Amino acid sequence: MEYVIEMQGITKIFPGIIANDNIDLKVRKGEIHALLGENGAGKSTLMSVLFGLYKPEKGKIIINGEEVSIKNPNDANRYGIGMVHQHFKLVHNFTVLENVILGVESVKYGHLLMDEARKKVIELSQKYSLFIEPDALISDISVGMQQRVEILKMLYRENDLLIFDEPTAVLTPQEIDELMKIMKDLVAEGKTIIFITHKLNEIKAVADRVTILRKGKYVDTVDVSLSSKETLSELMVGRKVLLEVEKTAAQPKEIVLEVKHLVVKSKTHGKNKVNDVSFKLHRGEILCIAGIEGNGQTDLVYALTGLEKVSSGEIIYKGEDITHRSIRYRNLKGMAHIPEDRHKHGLVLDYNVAENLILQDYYTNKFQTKGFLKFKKIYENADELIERYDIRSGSGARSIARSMSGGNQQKAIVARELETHPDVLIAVQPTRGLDVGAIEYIHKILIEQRDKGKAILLVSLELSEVMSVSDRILVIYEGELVGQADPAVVSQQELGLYMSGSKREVLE
Amino acid sequence: SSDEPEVVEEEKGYEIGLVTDIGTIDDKSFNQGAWEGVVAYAEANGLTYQYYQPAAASTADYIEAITLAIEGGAKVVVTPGFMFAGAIYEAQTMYPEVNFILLDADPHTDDYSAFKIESNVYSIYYAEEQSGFLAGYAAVKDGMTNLGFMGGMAVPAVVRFGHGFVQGAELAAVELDVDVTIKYEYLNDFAPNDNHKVKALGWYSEGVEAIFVAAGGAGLSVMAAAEEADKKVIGVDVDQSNLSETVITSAMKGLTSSVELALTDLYAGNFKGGVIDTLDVTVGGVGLPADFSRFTTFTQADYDAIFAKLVSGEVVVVKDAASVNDLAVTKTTVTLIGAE
Amino acid sequence: MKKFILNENVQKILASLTAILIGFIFGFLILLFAASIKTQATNPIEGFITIITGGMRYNGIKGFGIILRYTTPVLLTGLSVGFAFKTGLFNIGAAGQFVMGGFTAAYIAIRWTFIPLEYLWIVALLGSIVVGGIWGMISGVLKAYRNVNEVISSIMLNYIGMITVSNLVFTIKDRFNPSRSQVPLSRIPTFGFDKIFGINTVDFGIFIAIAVAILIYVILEKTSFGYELKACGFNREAARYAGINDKKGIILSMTIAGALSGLGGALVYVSSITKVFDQSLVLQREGFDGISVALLGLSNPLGIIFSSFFISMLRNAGSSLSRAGFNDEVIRIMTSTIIYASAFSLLFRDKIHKFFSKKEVK
Amino acid sequence: MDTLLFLLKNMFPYMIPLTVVALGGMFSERSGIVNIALEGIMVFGASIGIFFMYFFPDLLPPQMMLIAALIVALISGAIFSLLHAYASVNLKANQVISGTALNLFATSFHVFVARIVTPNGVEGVKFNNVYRIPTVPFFSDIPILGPILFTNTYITTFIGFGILFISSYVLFKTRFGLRLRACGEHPQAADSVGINVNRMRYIGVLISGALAGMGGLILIVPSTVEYTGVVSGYGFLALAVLIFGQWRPSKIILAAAFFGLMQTISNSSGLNFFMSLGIPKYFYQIVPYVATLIVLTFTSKKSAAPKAAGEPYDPGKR
Ligand SMILES: Nc1ncnc2c1ncn2[C@@H]1O[C@H](COP(=O)(O)OP(=O)(O)OP(=O)(O)O)[C@@H](O)[C@H]1O
Ligand SMILES: Nc1ncnc2c1ncn2[C@@H]1O[C@H](COP(=O)(O)OP(=O)(O)OP(=O)(O)O)[C@@H](O)[C@H]1O
Ligand SMILES: [Mg+2]
Ligand SMILES: [Mg+2]
Repeated sequence: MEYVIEMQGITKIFPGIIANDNIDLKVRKGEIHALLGENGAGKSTLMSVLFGLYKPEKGKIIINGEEVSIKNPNDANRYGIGMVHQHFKLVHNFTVLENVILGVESVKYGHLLMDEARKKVIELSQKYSLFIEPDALISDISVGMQQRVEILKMLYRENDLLIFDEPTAVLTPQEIDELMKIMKDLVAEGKTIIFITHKLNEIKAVADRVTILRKGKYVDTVDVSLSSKETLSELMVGRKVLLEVEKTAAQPKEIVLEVKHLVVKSKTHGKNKVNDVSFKLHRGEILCIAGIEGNGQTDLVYALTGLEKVSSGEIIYKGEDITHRSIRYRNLKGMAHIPEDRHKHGLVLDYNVAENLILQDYYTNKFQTKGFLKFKKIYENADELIERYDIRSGSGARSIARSMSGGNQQKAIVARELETHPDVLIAVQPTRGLDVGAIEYIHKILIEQRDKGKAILLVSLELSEVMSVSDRILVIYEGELVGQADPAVVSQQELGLYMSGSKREVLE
Repeated sequence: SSDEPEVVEEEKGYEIGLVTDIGTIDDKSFNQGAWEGVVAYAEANGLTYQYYQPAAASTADYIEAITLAIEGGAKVVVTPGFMFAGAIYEAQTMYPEVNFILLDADPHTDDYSAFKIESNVYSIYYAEEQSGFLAGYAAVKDGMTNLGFMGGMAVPAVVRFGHGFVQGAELAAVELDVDVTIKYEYLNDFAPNDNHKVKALGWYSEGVEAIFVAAGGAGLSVMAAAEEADKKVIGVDVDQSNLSETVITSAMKGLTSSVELALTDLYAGNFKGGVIDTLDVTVGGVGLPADFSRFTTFTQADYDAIFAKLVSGEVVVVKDAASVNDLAVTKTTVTLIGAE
Repeated sequence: MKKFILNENVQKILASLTAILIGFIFGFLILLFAASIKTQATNPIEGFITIITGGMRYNGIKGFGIILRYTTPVLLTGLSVGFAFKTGLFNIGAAGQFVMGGFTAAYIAIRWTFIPLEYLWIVALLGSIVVGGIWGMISGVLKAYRNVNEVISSIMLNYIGMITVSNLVFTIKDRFNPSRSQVPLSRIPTFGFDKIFGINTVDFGIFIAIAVAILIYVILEKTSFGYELKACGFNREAARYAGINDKKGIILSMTIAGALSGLGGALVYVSSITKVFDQSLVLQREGFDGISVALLGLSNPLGIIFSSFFISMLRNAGSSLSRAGFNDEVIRIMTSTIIYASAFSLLFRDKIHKFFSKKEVK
Repeated sequence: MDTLLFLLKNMFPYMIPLTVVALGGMFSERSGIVNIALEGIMVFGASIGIFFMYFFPDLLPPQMMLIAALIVALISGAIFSLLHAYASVNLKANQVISGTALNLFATSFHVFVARIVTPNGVEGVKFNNVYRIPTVPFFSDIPILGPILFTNTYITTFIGFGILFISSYVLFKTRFGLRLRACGEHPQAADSVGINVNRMRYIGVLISGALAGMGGLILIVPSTVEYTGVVSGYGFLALAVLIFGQWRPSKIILAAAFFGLMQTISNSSGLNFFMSLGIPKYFYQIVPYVATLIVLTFTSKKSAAPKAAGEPYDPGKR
């Protein structure tokens, strides 16, 4: 059998952890090869080795039968390897066009020939139906469009092996479908794709074969068509996983949070980011705000948690108007928040795990007396949470947050927020980037909390999550609530209609 | 622990020490003038010499530097500048066997509560007001009526230069019956830079014909301005005519020669210990350089005449006015920019 | 032993010592070089001894006192810069805060005669803290509310402070006799140090400075307040998310940094020595020395206690170097070499680590 | 009117060196390296340039000589800045460290050498200042611009403008500029498309060294005939101008002009017009700094600082 890429016995060691332990990976020409594994299993590390970002301690890389050494991304490019990183590598204040051509510019005596490049890029984007605006700044475009830019970058370089590291975690269902189609087109064109994802549906939908890693070690490579989702997840986690969420019907109690005619004005353009939103959240229910990214969810959450100023309207929490209260006040009153952007808000990346785990209650008597931190308590707390939430990292409580894999960072945040024992938990994309095992766990916790009489406001782009976890769904479109649904009866299609603005109903 | 260093001192060391005030040894001003006197005398007589820079501008640091010089073998220490008054006040009794030459000051406590001069200290003052007077007189006599004065900082010696300058201009103005204006400002800086140049250019652009600049190295920037504006400069302390063609004359004070002379006296056994001298025109301590070629009408003869009047006391220059605005002038308008 | 050396803090210290060693070697080479071309009598060996004894070769125990005196203000400006670093800010404005604080203290100690003399110096110190704090706070407020880069605002405030003091000097001088400086009526007690080290050396100020350093250490590392400030420094958004008032954090950080520098000024101008203000428009060196001190001390308050002492040792050595026929620029070249060599710290630590962990494996 | 002309003319000696040095800083920061060593590099470049003039006073006709000295300053500034590049790029050190070290080193280096080479062992090194161009035929007669730009001028003024235009062209219209900016914004992104981040950063720092070295000499030459190894904080002011100018050439020149104008006003308190206003000198003295702060207060809301400036490049970091 002919392999485009063979990685043999790759070992990569980080201080305190063997991220890749003698891993093999064989990819056939023209296939979509999925890479599956829990958070921290070593997928990103393996791909970074292939892309020349890390130098492995051991192992070799064989391309088209020849052993090669890939010391940097430049080498990788030379061998036709391109990579879409989960955290996009795009220069935020450059235009789309500039980002696409960066590194392979057309020039005459060093002078940039932008018109020529623009023509080429537009041609490419039409050929693969990757719609872009060449002159828009990256910071102004949606995540979906950013991803298209990343794909265009690879195509513009005429790469043949394309690596996608968790490309779908940030996309809307529509965008995911679109991406799946693009991937299939690319393979049809003769490209080869390595595809990292935690979503078994996606693997089933597009991948030909899948390689599974567990805790840094190679487990197996199997044909997707021959394996069920259950076997895959079992291979990955090493035990049986519940893919369907088990839950009883909700028993909503009194209203704990009520939003009345909430408006958040935009600073840049005339349209309101959140426009006249009203809803009620009861104890003992999981209310989900569904919608396509960029429709005001972020600002709605910021307004509820106090990160952004409200222009008009009211937020009534436990009978009290907290519209203009501080973030701290809301926290103290029992509001917790799993933020959308874990690097921006969720963590102080330069603090260690223990320090991050007290970010919400360092000032309480649990962790300080008379202004002095109780370090013994802080580390005890960390050890306990690490144990309970299975947060994996190089040096336990003392690992710097920056060094943890994305999934484990997320677990740390979830652990911290739940430990404040909130009355209302606002969870934005709580399982983004998590493996199925971790997702299972978090979903279980959310339902547990609900059953204890807490109220949960879930904001998710993930339709399957929305459908399986929530008790009630509100759909947000262009800053307004346009539909209300019961997950037990509504179909994904119908939700999709609300989300895309094709259908709307008048609420209450 | 004190034995060892002493051995070293016996073997060598520097016999004449100078401790610099703020600023460096080549400040174009009192440090440099005094230092050149030390060098001249020491070189001529085969003596060792060294200068010491205090770590900071405080009485404690000055005393420390003086101590260092003495432990380094100095038998005589020269301290230029009025800032040393407090340090010498203490050092004179701490080191009775060492001689001190204190310039621009006499020893007193920092708070001016006690004045005392011991027999191992010779204090030298200069009559800068007479020197400035001569410069101002010459400039107006030479036909200039629009003048400027830039002082480095309002320290006593500089203030005296400026006040003398105004009075000299006034006398000439009265004699010629012309009206004279003088822009008058302290730079609060002794280093050359663009700010001073721009300031001077501004003055020149509004008609100032010559600026008397008593501000060490900052004078270089004023000279650069004068070259650009095609105007004149009056130098200070030493004959500065070699620095620029624009320097018509310089209000000199005999720093170098007086230090040299004091050292000569000392080694000849005639040290003027306990004496506070003011070197003025009568002893040739201050004056203008002998070259008058850069003036248009002012001549050596004019100079000699006015110089004689100063010597004889026919003309008296006030040196301790509280402010330049307190000087009694009628034909001269002084515009003080900022505070004095 | 191995465990000891593999400890991160120990490695940091070893790396700093290596940097100092390199600086000394370089300094010695410069002395040799200078000696080989200078005409006047020089003695490089003696010069070198002067340097490594911090000049105490000449002034012995008194020298030690003098070094402590130099240490006092730069310990505080170093703390000021280091504290700001720790909270994610670059306080390049120590010079301005120092001069404003110092002047305030001098003014109070000269003019506020209505306060009993035995308390006057304390009030003067408090005054310097307030005014230095305000000077730092301006940068903080501009940063927090108007997003003005603190580097540029503190550069501007350095000049404004310098000019302001130059103009205010007349308020503590006899206007009609510009030479007549006035000296503090009440000073920081010498605490008997003058008996040990001689007059004009160190006073109680050094204890104040060390106590403040320990206080800052405790605040930064042990308190929830320090936790908040550092969080603001590392990730302002995350701090906000956690309910910390990030604006307040930034303002407080700069205010504390300013107060530290301001107090540094007071410890000079109300000390047992007489240093008087003049009108000269020159930025005070203690402000910029603070940057060196903070860097050498790795911004750690305890490290800064040592680095400030070390820098002051060199300063004392510098002024004594004339005895060996050299000038103090040799010291400054050396200091810059040491600071530069501390940029190798990561590399040294790596080497030390590798060297010892290899041994451990065997 | 005369006063206005005077102010406009005399802002150039401030504006030109500040522009040149700030542009230098811009290249460095745009590549991701904060350069607080600008002050030291100015001192160093000016020092070597002046030593060159000192040792070879009559090597070339005046204007050629000045250009030669500027080139010497440029090269020495670039070489000196290598130290900063090495520490910041190869050693991944805190960029303030080497910056501070260089600042400290430069002045002492000048003094050290000056004491050795000058006859009396002093710090001040004299040079023959013959570089002023009193008038430029024809150009000097142009109304307004003539007196402002072409009388009593220095070629450095025109060199400064030349550098401005070249800088903005290079930064925005060339491959090099695009890549340099990418390194300062998102080095991981630049690296992933095969740009050698370290090399770009070296080049950025080298350009800053070259321009700062030359800027030092541009600052010193018109203002004195003797150099003592200080540039009076102009390196830090250039840093301020860089920030004020939002890291863009077009705004840097405006910021430098604004600061230069304010500085000129500050030193014009003795002019009749300003005297007639009756404002105390103190206010003139602080005007450049206070005005800058005020303007910044209203223009800083959006910071344009290169995102990655100041952080050592670490390929593994997200
Ligand atoms: N540069 C590094 N330094 C230290 N540890 C690292 C580094 N990079 C990765 N690791 C560790 O190596 C392990 C594997 O990480 P990797 O990012 O490859 O996981 P992953 O499979 O991509 O996980 P996820 O699904 O969360 O993205 C993790 O435990 C991580 O903490
Ligand atoms: N500075 C660092 N120190 C240690 N480890 C790091 C550092 N930066 C990144 N890493 C590790 O490098 C790995 C690769 O990063 P990458 O950006 O591919 O993230 P990822 O794990 O896929 O992230 P996510 O789970 O958020 O999608 C991460 O797993 C992370 O643990
Ligand atoms: Mg990963
Ligand atoms: Mg991941």
